[in-house]
Amino acid sequence: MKPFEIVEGPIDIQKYADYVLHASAGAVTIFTGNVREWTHGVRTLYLSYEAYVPMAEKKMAEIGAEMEEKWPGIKVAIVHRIGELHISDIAVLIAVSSPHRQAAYAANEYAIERIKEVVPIWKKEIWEDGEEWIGAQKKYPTKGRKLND
Amino acid sequence: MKPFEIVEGPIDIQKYADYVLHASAGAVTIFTGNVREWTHGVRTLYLSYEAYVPMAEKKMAEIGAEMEEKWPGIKVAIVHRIGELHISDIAVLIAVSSPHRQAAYAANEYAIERIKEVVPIWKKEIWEDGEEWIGAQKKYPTKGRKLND
Amino acid sequence: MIKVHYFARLRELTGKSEETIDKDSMTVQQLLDWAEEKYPGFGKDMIHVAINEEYALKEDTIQTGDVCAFIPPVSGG
Amino acid sequence: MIKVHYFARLRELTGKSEETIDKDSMTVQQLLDWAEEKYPGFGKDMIHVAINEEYALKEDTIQTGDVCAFIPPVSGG
Repeated sequence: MKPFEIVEGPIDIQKYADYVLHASAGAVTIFTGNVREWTHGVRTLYLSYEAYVPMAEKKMAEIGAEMEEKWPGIKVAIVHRIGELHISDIAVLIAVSSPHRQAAYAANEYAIERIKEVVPIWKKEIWEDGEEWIGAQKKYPTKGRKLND
Repeated sequence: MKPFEIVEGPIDIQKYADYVLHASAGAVTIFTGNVREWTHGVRTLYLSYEAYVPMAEKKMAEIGAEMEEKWPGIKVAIVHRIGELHISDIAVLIAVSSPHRQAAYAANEYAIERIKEVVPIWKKEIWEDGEEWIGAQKKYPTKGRKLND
Repeated sequence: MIKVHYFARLRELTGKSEETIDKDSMTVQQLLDWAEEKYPGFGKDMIHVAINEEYALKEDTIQTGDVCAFIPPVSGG
Repeated sequence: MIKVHYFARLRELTGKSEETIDKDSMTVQQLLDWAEEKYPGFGKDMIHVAINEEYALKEDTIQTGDVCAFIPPVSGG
């Protein structure tokens, strides 16, 4: 594994928890973003994620570096899955270890916000009656929902 | 497994992640409190945790109920290990699923604060040169450190 | 008969995990005073008492058959 | 020669993942104008351009050999 990676298969939580854990870590926070079936009354059948893989991994590593600068002593792993994902599959996982718990929570939440801003990954939602690429642009206001908003 | 439990063996992260996940969950946060080797320059050899088991499980379930009231739609599991724990072992795990990520983070952090306040569990730190029960009382100011402070 | 549990530092101080007190009724404050007198260094001012697994106030009454526990400052997590 | 990548909605709109533009140099703005003209509905106002895997400004210059990518609003996570 790489600490900042795009993968095409299922994400194993334990693998990333093990990676960030070390003898000086007193706290580990793990966030997973999972495919949700119902969003505002609309049923998702599945999602399809696409990435500009080398740039996405580079941007995730940059986010990790930002985090380690803001919260010294933490250790970070970020992984995002692409391809076709079904209900409850993990799309993204962020693992952070820290000597103390406050930094582990704060850094983890910072990571998901930054991922949603700068990492070149795109999600297409497939519903029973259609599909659409999700993004922040004004053209998609009626169905422009996000996975973990 | 029970969603609010005291255990005597290793804590398996995946088991609790699986428990809280369901089709309406878009986010899962997992916190683990791990045994840290160094705290303010003092080396911990191992920890020994003791609990008033039935009351501890009851109090953890009450914390879960408080959380579900404050953040409707979340699902919670809390587990604490007792006995002799060594460096990097998980002492406590909190898993929270939620439709949206903000509640998953906030509820998880709320849980660990409440656990440290009300759940009848005690930690003894064993160092190279001694040992002591850790608690908030004034009698232990010089060595009164906490695992994840 | 009132049953009491000792944990952590108190278990080590008293040398026991539990014992039974031959009383029909007493307040929490009386229970704490009893323990402080029997076990010097008990530190009753920092200790809570649980009656039947629920935190109690110092003025609450313990009845025969109740199960009590001395709860020194907790340090889980 | 400048290489460009298309992703997500733009990949479906253009019907391709990448193509090569036979130019030695152009600005990011010129690249966006070129794409909008070639692919109606491209939506250049909402799209960022990356040059060699780094976000670029509209006035930045793209040189021959650079690898570019059109980055529509991201929706990872």
